[in-house]
Amino acid sequence: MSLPYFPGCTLKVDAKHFEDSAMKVMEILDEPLQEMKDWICCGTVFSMTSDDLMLQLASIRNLLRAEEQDIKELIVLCSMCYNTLKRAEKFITEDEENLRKVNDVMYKEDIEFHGLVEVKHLLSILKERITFNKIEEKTQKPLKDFKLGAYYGCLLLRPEDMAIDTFEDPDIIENLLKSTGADTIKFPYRLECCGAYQTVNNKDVTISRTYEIINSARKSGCEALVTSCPLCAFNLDQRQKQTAEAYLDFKKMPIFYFTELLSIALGSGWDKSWEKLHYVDPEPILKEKNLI
Amino acid sequence: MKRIGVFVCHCGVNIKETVDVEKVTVELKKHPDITHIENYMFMCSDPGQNLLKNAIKEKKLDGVVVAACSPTLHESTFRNAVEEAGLNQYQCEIANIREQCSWVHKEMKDATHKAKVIIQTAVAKLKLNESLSAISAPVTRRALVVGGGIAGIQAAIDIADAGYEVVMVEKKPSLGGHMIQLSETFPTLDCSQCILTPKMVQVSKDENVKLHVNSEVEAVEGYIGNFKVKIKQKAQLVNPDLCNLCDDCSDICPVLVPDEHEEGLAWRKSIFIPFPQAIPATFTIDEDSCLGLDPIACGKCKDVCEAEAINYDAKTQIIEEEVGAIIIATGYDLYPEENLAEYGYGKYPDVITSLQFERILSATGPTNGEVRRPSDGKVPKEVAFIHCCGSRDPDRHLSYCSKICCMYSSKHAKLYKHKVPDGQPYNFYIDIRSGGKQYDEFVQQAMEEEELLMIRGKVARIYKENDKMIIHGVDTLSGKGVQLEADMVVLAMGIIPSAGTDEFAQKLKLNTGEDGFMVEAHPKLRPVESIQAGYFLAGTAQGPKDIPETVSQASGAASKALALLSSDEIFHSPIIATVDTDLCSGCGICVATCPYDARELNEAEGVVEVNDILCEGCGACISACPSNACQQKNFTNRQLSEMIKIVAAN
Amino acid sequence: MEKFEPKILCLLCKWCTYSGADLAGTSRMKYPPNGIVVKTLCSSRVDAQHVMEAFQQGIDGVFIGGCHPGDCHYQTGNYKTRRRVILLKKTMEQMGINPERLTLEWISASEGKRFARKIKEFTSKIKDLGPLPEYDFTESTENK
Amino acid sequence: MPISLNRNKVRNELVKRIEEISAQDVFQCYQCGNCSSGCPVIDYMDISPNQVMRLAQLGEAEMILNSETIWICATCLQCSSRCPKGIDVAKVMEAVRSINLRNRDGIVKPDREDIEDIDELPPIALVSVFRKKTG
Ligand SMILES: Cc1cc2nc3c(=O)[nH]c(=O)nc-3n(C[C@H](O)[C@H](O)[C@H](O)COP(=O)(O)OP(=O)(O)OC[C@H]3O[C@@H](n4cnc5c(N)ncnc54)[C@H](O)[C@@H]3O)c2cc1C
Ligand SMILES: Cc1cc2nc3c(=O)[nH]c(=O)nc-3n(C[C@H](O)[C@H](O)[C@H](O)COP(=O)(O)OP(=O)(O)OC[C@H]3O[C@@H](n4cnc5c(N)ncnc54)[C@H](O)[C@@H]3O)c2cc1C
Ligand code: SF4
Ligand code: SF4
Ligand code: SF4
Ligand code: SF4
Ligand code: SF4
Ligand code: SF4
Ligand code: SF4
Ligand code: SF4
Repeated sequence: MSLPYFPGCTLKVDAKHFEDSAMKVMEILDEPLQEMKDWICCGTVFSMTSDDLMLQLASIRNLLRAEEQDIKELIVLCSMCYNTLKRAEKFITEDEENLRKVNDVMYKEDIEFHGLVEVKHLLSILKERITFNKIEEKTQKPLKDFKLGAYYGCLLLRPEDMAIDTFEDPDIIENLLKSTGADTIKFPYRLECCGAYQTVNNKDVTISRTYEIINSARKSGCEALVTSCPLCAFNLDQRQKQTAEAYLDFKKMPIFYFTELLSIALGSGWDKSWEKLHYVDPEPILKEKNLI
Repeated sequence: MKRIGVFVCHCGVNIKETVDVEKVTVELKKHPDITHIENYMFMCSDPGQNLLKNAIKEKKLDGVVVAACSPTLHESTFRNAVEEAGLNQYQCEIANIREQCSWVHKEMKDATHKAKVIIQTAVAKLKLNESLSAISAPVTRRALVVGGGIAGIQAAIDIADAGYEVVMVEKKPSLGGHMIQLSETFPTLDCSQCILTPKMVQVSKDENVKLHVNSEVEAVEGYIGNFKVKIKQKAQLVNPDLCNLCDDCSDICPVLVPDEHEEGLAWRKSIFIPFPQAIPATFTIDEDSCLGLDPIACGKCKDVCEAEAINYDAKTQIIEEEVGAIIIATGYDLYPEENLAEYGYGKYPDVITSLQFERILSATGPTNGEVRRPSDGKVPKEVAFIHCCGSRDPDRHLSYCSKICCMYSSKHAKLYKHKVPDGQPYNFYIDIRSGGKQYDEFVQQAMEEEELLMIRGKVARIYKENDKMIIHGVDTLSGKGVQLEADMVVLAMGIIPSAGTDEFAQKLKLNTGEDGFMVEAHPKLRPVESIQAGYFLAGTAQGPKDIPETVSQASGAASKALALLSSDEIFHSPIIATVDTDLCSGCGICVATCPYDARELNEAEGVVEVNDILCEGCGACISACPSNACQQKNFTNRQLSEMIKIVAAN
Repeated sequence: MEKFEPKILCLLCKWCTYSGADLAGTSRMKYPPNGIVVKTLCSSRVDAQHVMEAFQQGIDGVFIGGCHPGDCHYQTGNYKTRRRVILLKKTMEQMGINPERLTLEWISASEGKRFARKIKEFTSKIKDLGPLPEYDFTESTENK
Repeated sequence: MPISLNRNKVRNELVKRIEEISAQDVFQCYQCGNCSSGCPVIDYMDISPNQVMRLAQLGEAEMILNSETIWICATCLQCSSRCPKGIDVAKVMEAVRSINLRNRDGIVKPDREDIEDIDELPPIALVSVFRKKTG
């Protein structure tokens, strides 16, 4: 059976390698992903105002589409989409009043929404449904001697009630990577925000965040960082260019999506086309570790 | 028929202003149940009371209703007056026409009418009141003290000094509690051991004190003045009378476990003495870690003990004691550090708790009083003290202020500077709580003379980089984030009731609050008594406090207990439940409703009996009884019905 | 027609609500005079029989006041009252008496303001409900 | 200039509006500073998150509305997850932003030239910044 998943816009453009690798990995794990139909932008950020329902509708509408397609569990790859959709799910399931309001607002569309879709991050699926043991069994090319830092950022963990793991000291990504034979290092900045959308008009902010986060990882002994969010990936990877310009002592570090590394470990390999979607070239380190 | 007199008070103008007392007097004169009625300006004054007394004599009254202020104010005044005039005090009822009438209504017409109704309900009740006298029971003149920290020690000494026997129960192998772990104590910085050990010795030498260590209270039966206590004492594998402290046994014992007294900063053996001045002075075996207690599994200690003090066959004992009063002094523990994941306790050896730091400062501690950090023994040149760890965080941790940590953290900074003169202490705080004699001076002196830098703001995250602890904080006063590299971090953990307090309280049916601390009978006026009669509270078992406050409260609890122990009998309100054995079907429904176990089914007779002393008179059983067999003295069903009839009729 | 002034019986626990009512008095808060207080040592003393008696005698509303959950002077009395009131309301419903004529409020000794407010609210609610309809109690009280 | 206080100013309409939009009670804040100490971008703010809360308590909503801080906030929710009083500080930030935005005072214009590397930016960055910062 295939698992319905929500890609989100960035995975179709700048983070194709994320989607690609995830599809390959899930194929190998016998739970292929199937893109849901008629999805729209997740909204990217969950509006935190409490007085205007309209701002919530983009994400809710996706859940509605999913429900129409009889999807019970909707899988998300991108942390930001996860956060937005999960919060939309919580918004409607936590209070019946909210569900009623949503139906009222959308009455013209002649639909009945029940709020039955559960949003799940792919990491949770790997942990709970596939299990890390199975991943360990299926690993063909262990990521031996590869010192990796898992970078969670904000949106997988906050707010606390929808965190995919314990929110102050998670280790779901570390455990996943360990099951493929990698060494993981819990570096101090692994839960710190990368600056998110400030990258657009407050580039300085993100550059300094990138500097701090990557330095912290390097000092702790990480050789590369692993993430699950295209915005984190952009800030931590593409922004290294400007970071290096701004800070003369800065040393670059490759950034991966967790699925890229899984793909290598599980035997579906490294796709050459992924390389150009990275700013810091990941191939040298992969070669050094005998992974490609 | 009772001859009832009614006295309506003006309370100056307080009542008269809204209640037409004349009209009330005139109209109620005709009431068939009222023999005499008059009104007066101040009933509680001496002339007012005389008026009442004279009327009782002259009009031969056998019941009195005073229509005045709330019974909480002057019920006892008037009941005493009535007794002086030769009536039983329960033949006096108060009609509350001030707090619940004249003061809360505007219209004179309404208030006057309501006053009349209130008076009539009082008359209706009084008509059926019985004359009662207080119930008495003998008192066992001994006290039980649970917990051997400074609170328990002080209470035990006070009671023993007054000449009464004390049974003391401590669950650990030695007296001392947390205070024995402390280095020097604020606000005067005297050495904790130096002031505590003489008291511990005093307890052990006092003939009036019977000390049971390694023991816990298993069950308590009975009631105020007459408790029967079962104490469970762990097997005494080392006989304290024979052990001569030679230390041969622990030398040979192969087992190493973290030393509780040193807060895990050192190791001890399975057979050990908690600390050199322990009372009782003896080695003990910690059964949990010992390899086997039989010669096959290990038996090394027994082999070397020349004094033959070790006996592996010793068994757990149940000791029974009878006491009249119980003092609860079970103390506190630190809030679990693991709950503050963002501070990295357990992950980084140089992030330590405040109690660990006390041990590091202590001359008898793991570093012999030199300030050295756990990871590598280096002298830390910069130390961050973080206040409010777990405290004042209703969302995720404890809602309350732990009260002592501001003071001990300032003390820590100070003592640290004394030992490391070129060191720099930083205290991250939210507010400084230093109320107390010489307390704020103590804190200010630390800032002025000891170069302590206070930073106002909570710390968000602590992590290690190279061999420094990096602290991310804020200085809310300047509005700037601050970042600090320190060699060591001390967490001022909040305090919580000691482990097991919950179950202990449940066993004894004592009330604990939302925060788990023991609840006092009244926060201001009865702070050392429990709501449950015969139980008294001392020290941190009741709430966070420092040593001076603990000692005052312990002495307070002791003197309250002494007041009880020094009387031959105790008296108890006679407003209790009774059973009409003719009506009682023995169904037992009431037995389960009683919160005080005051009712017991007499199987032979098939009826329920009430223990007069245990019954607190709540009345829950009465309303539960399906057979109308159960009554409450002076609150009988009939009395309530009569009062309701009056309300309905008007 | 004369304005309807309901008769209200207030059964108050001595330790909390009764003292709360006293506090309302000392603070000179004003509230309607319809309620007459009968003090009990604990709200758990309140008997179903008394409440039914009150309605039978023509009292329009019964207000029971007890300590907040967890604060009962007698440990658990107020929980018993809560259970009893739930049952009572069911019985009232079966008998055709509007269960809103009975209320149980948690009011502590320090909540004078709350007492005054609750009494005001209850009095006006009973005013809205109007006088207790005539009802034949004989049937239900027979088996008492 | 001192902040002038009077009873009409404390809990004024604008502050109430912030509370309403955010569904948070700003008066619960006891200024522990936990929000600020965890904030990853405090160095770029003109007033710290705890000062935002404080100014709201003082009725100085205008000062918050005109601050840089609200636009620098990255909605990382660190403050919200740490506040001992359970205040969702990020929601307060959002409320202030949205009051500005509803007045059409966005800080970013979609057509602004200063988004220099608009071609490189992933959609996720653009969409989110537009949702947070355009009026
Ligand atoms: C780091 C730190 C530094 C401090 N510094 C100072 C200072 O400088 N000055 C100052 O005034 N105060 C200071 N204090 C406070 C001081 O420690 C306490 O006020 C005092 O120790 C409280 O004594 P206690 O007897 O109430 O409790 P405890 O010392 O906790 O004693 C309770 C005793 O009861 C025993 N017990 C618990 N439950 C049971 C049971 N069910 N049955 C039998 N026994 C039981 C325990 O084993 C323990 O021995 C400090 C506290 C800390 C944490
Ligand atoms: C504004 C204010 C508000 C307060 N509010 C609270 C509160 O809400 N809650 C709370 O818990 N506490 C409160 N307190 C504190 C409280 O008032 C005190 O804790 C308490 O009253 C102290 O009682 P006392 O008996 O020690 O002293 P006092 O009340 O001062 O009594 C001392 C008595 O001794 C008499 N006296 C003095 N010298 C002699 C002498 N030489 N010979 C004979 N008689 C003498 C005095 O005339 C007086 O009657 C408040 C205090 C203040 C100032
Ligand atoms: S008895 Fe009560 S009501 Fe009468 S004067 Fe005294 S205080 Fe006032
Ligand atoms: S060897 Fe015997 S006497 Fe010596 S300390 Fe041990 S138990 Fe005591
Ligand atoms: S018997 Fe137990 S206490 Fe004695 S030496 Fe062996 S392990 Fe230690
Ligand atoms: S005493 Fe000080 S450090 Fe302790 S909880 Fe209270 S304010 Fe915080
Ligand atoms: S009145 Fe209360 S305490 Fe007394 S027997 Fe009845 S239930 Fe127990
Ligand atoms: S409930 Fe009444 S009848 Fe039943 S045992 Fe108790 S007193 Fe007797
Ligand atoms: S963390 Fe919460 S309580 Fe503390 S300053 Fe910030 S908003 Fe206020
Ligand atoms: S949500 Fe905004 S204010 Fe709060 S910590 Fe993150 S960036 Fe700072």
